Amino acid sequence: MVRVSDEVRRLRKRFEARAEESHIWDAVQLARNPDRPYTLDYAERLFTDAFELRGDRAFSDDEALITMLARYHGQTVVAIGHQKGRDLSERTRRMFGMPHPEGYRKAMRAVELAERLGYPILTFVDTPGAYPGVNAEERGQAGMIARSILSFCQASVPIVATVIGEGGSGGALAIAVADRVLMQQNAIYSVISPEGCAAILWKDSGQARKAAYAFRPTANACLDLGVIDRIVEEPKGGAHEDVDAAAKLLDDAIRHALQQAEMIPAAERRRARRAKFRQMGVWGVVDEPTGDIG
Amino acid sequence: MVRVSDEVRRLRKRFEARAEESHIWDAVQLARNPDRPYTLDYAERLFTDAFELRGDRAFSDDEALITMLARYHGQTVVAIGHQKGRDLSERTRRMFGMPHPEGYRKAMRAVELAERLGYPILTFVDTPGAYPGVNAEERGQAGMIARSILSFCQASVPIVATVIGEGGSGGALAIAVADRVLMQQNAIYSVISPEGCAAILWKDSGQARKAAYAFRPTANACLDLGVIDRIVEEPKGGAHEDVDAAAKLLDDAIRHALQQAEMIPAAERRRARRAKFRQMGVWGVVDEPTGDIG
Amino acid sequence: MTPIEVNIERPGGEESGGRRHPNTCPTCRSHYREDELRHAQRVCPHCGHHFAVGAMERIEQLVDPGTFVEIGSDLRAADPLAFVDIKPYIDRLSAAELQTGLGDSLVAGHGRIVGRGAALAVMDFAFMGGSMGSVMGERFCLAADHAERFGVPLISVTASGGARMQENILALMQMAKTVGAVDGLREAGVPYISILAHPTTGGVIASFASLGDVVVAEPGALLSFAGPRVVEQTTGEKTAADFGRAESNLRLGQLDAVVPRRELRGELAKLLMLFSPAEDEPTGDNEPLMTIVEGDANPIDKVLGRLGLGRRRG
Amino acid sequence: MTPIEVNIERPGGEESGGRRHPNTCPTCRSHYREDELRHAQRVCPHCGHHFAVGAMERIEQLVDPGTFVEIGSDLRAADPLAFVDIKPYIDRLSAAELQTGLGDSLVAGHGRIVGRGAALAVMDFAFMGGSMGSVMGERFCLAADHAERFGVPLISVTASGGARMQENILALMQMAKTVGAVDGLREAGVPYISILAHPTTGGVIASFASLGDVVVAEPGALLSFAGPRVVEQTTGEKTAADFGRAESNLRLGQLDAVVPRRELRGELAKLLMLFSPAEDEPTGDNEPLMTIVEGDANPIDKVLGRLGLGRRRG
Ligand SMILES: [Zn+2]
Ligand SMILES: [Zn+2]
Repeated sequence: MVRVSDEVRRLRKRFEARAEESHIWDAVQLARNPDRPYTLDYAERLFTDAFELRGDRAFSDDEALITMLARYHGQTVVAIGHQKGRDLSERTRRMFGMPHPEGYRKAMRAVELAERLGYPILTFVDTPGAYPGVNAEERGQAGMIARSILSFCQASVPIVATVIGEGGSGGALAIAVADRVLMQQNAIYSVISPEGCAAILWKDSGQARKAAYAFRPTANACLDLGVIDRIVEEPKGGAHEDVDAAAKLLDDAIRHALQQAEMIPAAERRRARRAKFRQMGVWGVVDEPTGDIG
Repeated sequence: MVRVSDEVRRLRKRFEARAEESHIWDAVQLARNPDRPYTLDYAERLFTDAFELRGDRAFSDDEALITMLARYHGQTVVAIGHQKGRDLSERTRRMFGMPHPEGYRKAMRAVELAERLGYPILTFVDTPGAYPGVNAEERGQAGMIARSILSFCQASVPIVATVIGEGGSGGALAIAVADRVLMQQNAIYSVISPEGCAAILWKDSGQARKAAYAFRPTANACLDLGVIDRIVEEPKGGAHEDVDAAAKLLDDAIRHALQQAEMIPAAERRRARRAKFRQMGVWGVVDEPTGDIG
Repeated sequence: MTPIEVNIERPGGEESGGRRHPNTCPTCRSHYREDELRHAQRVCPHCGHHFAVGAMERIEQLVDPGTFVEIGSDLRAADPLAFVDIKPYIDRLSAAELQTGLGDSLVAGHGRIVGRGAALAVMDFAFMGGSMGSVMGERFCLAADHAERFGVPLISVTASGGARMQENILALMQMAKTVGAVDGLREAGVPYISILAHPTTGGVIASFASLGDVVVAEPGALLSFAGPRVVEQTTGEKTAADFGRAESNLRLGQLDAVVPRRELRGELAKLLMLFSPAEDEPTGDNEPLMTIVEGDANPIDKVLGRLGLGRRRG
Repeated sequence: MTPIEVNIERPGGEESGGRRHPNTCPTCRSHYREDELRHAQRVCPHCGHHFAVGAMERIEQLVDPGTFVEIGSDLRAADPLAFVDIKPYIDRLSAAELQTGLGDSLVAGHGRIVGRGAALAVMDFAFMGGSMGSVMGERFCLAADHAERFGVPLISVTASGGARMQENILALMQMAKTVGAVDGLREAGVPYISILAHPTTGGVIASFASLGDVVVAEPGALLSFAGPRVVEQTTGEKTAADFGRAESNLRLGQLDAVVPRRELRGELAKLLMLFSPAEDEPTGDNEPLMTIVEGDANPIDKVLGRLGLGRRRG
C-alpha cells in the first residue's frame, strides 16, 4: 500500500476530472504558432542595448541558441535563448530552434561570463528539443546538455528562466534551471513532444492530442506540480496577436522575478537553487521496504 | 640609450662567448632521440597506480596528450603529458606528440578535476609543438592553447612541470605553467624549432644548427634566463642510456619540487604562480619616453 | 516535433523479430542455465556479450558481501497526473514491481568495495525500461546525500531508456534534480564515478550519468541522447552499426574507458584507492545508517508546503 | 620539426611578387594620398579593404582626443641572448624604432572612449612584424595592471606574426605572462575586450588575444595559430582561400563579431556601457596617472634577485 499525501490525492482528482482538456490542445498549437514571438522579438522590446555573443570557441556558432550581453532596466544582464526562424532560410539556419552541442557550449560560455562579471542571467526557452542528428550525437549532445544544466546549477548570480513557446525536453531544460521559472500562459513544457509520447505509448504518433491530454504540458499543470513559479499572461488570442503587449506583460513578470531572485544572498543562491529543484517530484511511501541483500 | 642592469651585461657577455655550442646541438639531438624515454616510460616508473583519463567530452580522445589519475609516493596526483609513439603505428596514432585542440581540452579537464578534488598536478612536456593542420586550426588550436595556459594559471593546487624532451613553443607551454618548472639536462625548450627559426631568419632551414647556437634552447640557458627552476640530471650519454636511472633522478627532482610547491599556501598559489611568470622577461629603460599623442 | 525520449531497443544486438529466451546469447546464440549465466556475471563465456544485469545482482557483483545497506527503499511512485495511456501508470508500476521485486528503477544505498566505502545508485532496466521518475531521482539524491555526508565517493550504474513519460514534467525535472546532487558533490569535493551499462540514453545520459569525474562504460553499451531509431526517423539520416556504442563514445572523447564487466570491480577498487586520502588504508566502514534530516530550507519556493510533499522525513 | 611561429604575409590580399605602394589598395588597386587614407581610417573607400593601422593612429581612431596617457613608453628590449642572425637583433630593434617611432611592438596606456575610461594595449605590426618579446609582454601587463587597479575594462588591439624569435624562450614566456595578466583581470572581475586586426597569429593569438570576454575581429583579418604557408609546408595540406580569416573564425565559433573599422569605436562604446555598473553615466576619468608599485613578492622564485632585473619601479 503506497501512502501518499492529501495533496497528491487532490492533484490526482483534479487531473482525473480532465478539466481544461480543450485548452491543452490550444496551448500546444499556440506554443508552436509560426507567428508566435521568439526570443529576439522579446529581446528588442525588453532591452535598451545588446551585444550578441557568438560562438562556442571550439567548433561553430550555433544559431539555434543565441546569447547576448544586454541592458535591462539600467543593468547589464546576460540573455540566453533558443531562437527559431521566421522564414524558411532562417529556420534552416537556426535549425528550427534545435541546438547542437555547440549551442549549449555557447550557453555555458555565457553563464561563465555572467558569473565572472556578476551579471544576472535571463533565459528564454523555446525549442522542440535538442537536435537529434548523427553529428550532434557524435559531438556529445547528451553530455553537453548535462554540463549545461550543471553550469546553471553552479552559478551564483540570479537566474530567471521563462518558457515562451515550446519547452521541449532536455534541450529546453538545459537553459531552464533558474532561481525563478516563469512560463507564458500558452507555452508548453514537457519531457517529450505529444507526438513522441503518442508514438511510444500508443504506438501511433497520430494520437498526439490524446497524449497531450494525458501528460498535460500546460502552464497550469506545471504550476500545480510546483515546476514553475508563475504563469505570465498573454494578450487575448495569444502572444502573437499583440507582440508589444505580450512583451510588456513578460517584462513586468521578469522584472519582478529578477527582483525576487536578487533578494537571495549571492552566497546562498547556488545552494538555494539546488534545494528548489531537489524538492521537485512527487512520491509516496510504503511501510515495508524491500529486503536488503548481501 | 638603453640602460640595462649589470646582470644583463653579464648574460650578454656569457652568451656572446658562445661557450658550450657543441652541447647545444647535442641536446637538440638527444631531446629528439627516438629511444629517449617518453611520458609513459616515466609514469610506469614513478607511479604505483594509475588510471588514464581519456577524452575531451566534446570531440575526440587525442592520444598525443595523455592525462591520468596516479598514485605518487602515497598521494594521488593528476599527471598530464605529451606522448610520442615508439613505432610507426603508435607515432601516427599519437601524431608524434603534437596535440590537436582536443588534447588541450583534455588537459584542461584534468586540471579542473585536480582543482576540484585538490590533487597536485605533474606535467611532462615533450612535443615538437601543437599540430599545425587545417582541422586543428579550424577547431581553434590557438584559442585552446590560450585557454589551457589560463587553466594552469587559475589552479590553486600545486603544479610541477618538467620538460623531458622537446619543449616546442606554445604547444609545450600549454601544459608548462607551474609553481616549479624543471628541465632535464638534455631537453630543449624554445619558441620555435631550430629548423623553423632558420627557415625564417636565415631563409634556409638547413641552417638549423646555426639557429640553435643563436637562440640556445638548452636547459642551461633556460636556467640562466630564469625560465626554469632546476636542471634534472640524466645518466651519462642521455636518459635513454639508462631509463631506470633517469627515472630515479627525475623522481627525486619532482618529489622535491612538489614539496616546495606544496609549501606555498593554497590561497596564495594562483597569485604566486602569476607573479613568477610576470617576472619573466628582460628589458632596459631609456630616459626619454616617446611622446604621448592625443 | 522532436521526440527525444527513446523507445529503446532491448539490450543486446539481436535482430528485430522473433523473441529469444533471455539466457540465449543474442550474438553467438549460446544458451546458458540461469546459474551458469549468473556465475559468469552475465557475460557470455563464449563470445563476451554482456547480458543485462539487474540492480540487486549488480550490487552483488560489485560490493563486498554483507556490506550493502539500502536507502530509500520505501519510496514509491505516486502518479500525480493520474496518467493513463493504453494502461494506467499505476498498473504498469505494479507489474514492474512484481516482475523485478524493486520499488522503482534505481536502488540506492551504500557499501564497501574491497574494503573502501562508497555510496551506490544502481539502475535496473527491467523496471519500466530504467525510466527516470520522481522516485528514481530522489533515490539518486539520497545516495549522493550519503556520499556528501560521509565523504565517500558516489558510484552510479545506469541502464535507462530515458525519462518516464508518465510523470511528464516531473520526470524532466529529475534531470535538474540529479545534476543538482552532482553539483553538491562537486561543491563538497566528493568524487563521483559513473558506470554506463547498456543502454544509457535520453534524460539519464543527458544528466547525472555524463557528469562522473570518471565515466566508464561496459563494452557494446548503447550510449546516446536519442536512440538510432529516433535519429533515423526524425532526421532521415542513416546511423552506422556502431552508432552511440561505448567504443564509439570512447573514440569520440565521451568516456575514460570501456571496461569489461569482469574487470569492473577491480577498476572500481583502484579508483576508490586513487580517490582516497594519502596513505589511507581500507578499513571498516563504521558510519551509522544514514538518518535523513531536513535539507536546507528553500527561501524562494513554497511548492513543498503547498503540496504537503517533498523530502521524506526518515 | 614544427615551425609554429609564422613568417607572416604582409597585410592585405595582394599576390606575391612586385611590391606595391603602401597606399595602393591590394584588392581594387585604387591609390590614395596619405591624408585621404588616414581620414578614411585606412579603409579603402572604394572596396572596403582594411589597410594596416599603426598603434598611435589606432589609438587616435578609438580614443577621445586628449585623453590618452601612455604607460611604459621607456621600456626597451635588452637582447640578453646577444642574438645575431643575418643581422644583430640590436640593429633590427634600432631600425624598427626609427621606422615606427615606437619603442616596441605594443603601446600601452589608458584613455577614454566616448567618455568611459579604459586601459589600452595596442600593437603595431610595423615594429618587427608585431612580434612579442619581453617589452611587449611587460607593457601588456602594465595596461592590465591599470585596468585592475582602476576597475576599468582592458581593450587590446592586436596585429602580430607571433613570438619574437630573437628572445627565444623569454618570448615564449610572454604567452604565460600575458595570460597571467588576463587571469588577474578575471580574478578581479574586470572585463577584457580583444580586438583582432590583420594578422593576429602565433603566440599572440595563442595567448591573451584569444581570451577576451568579448573577441571581435576586423574584416578579412588572418587569425590563426600557424599561418597558411606553414600549414601547407608542414602537413602537405591545402589551405582554402578563407583559411584563418575573420569570417571563417566567426563561423567556426572563435569570434563574437566581425566589426568593420568604421564601426569599431561605436561598438566599443556600447560594450563599455554594457560593462559599466548599473545606471552609470560616463564621466570624466579623473584617476591619477598610474604609479607603478611593487607587485606581490613571489615566494618561490629568486630569479629576479639573481638577475637584478624584473619589474620596473616607477
Ligand atoms: Zn555469446
Ligand atoms: Zn580597395
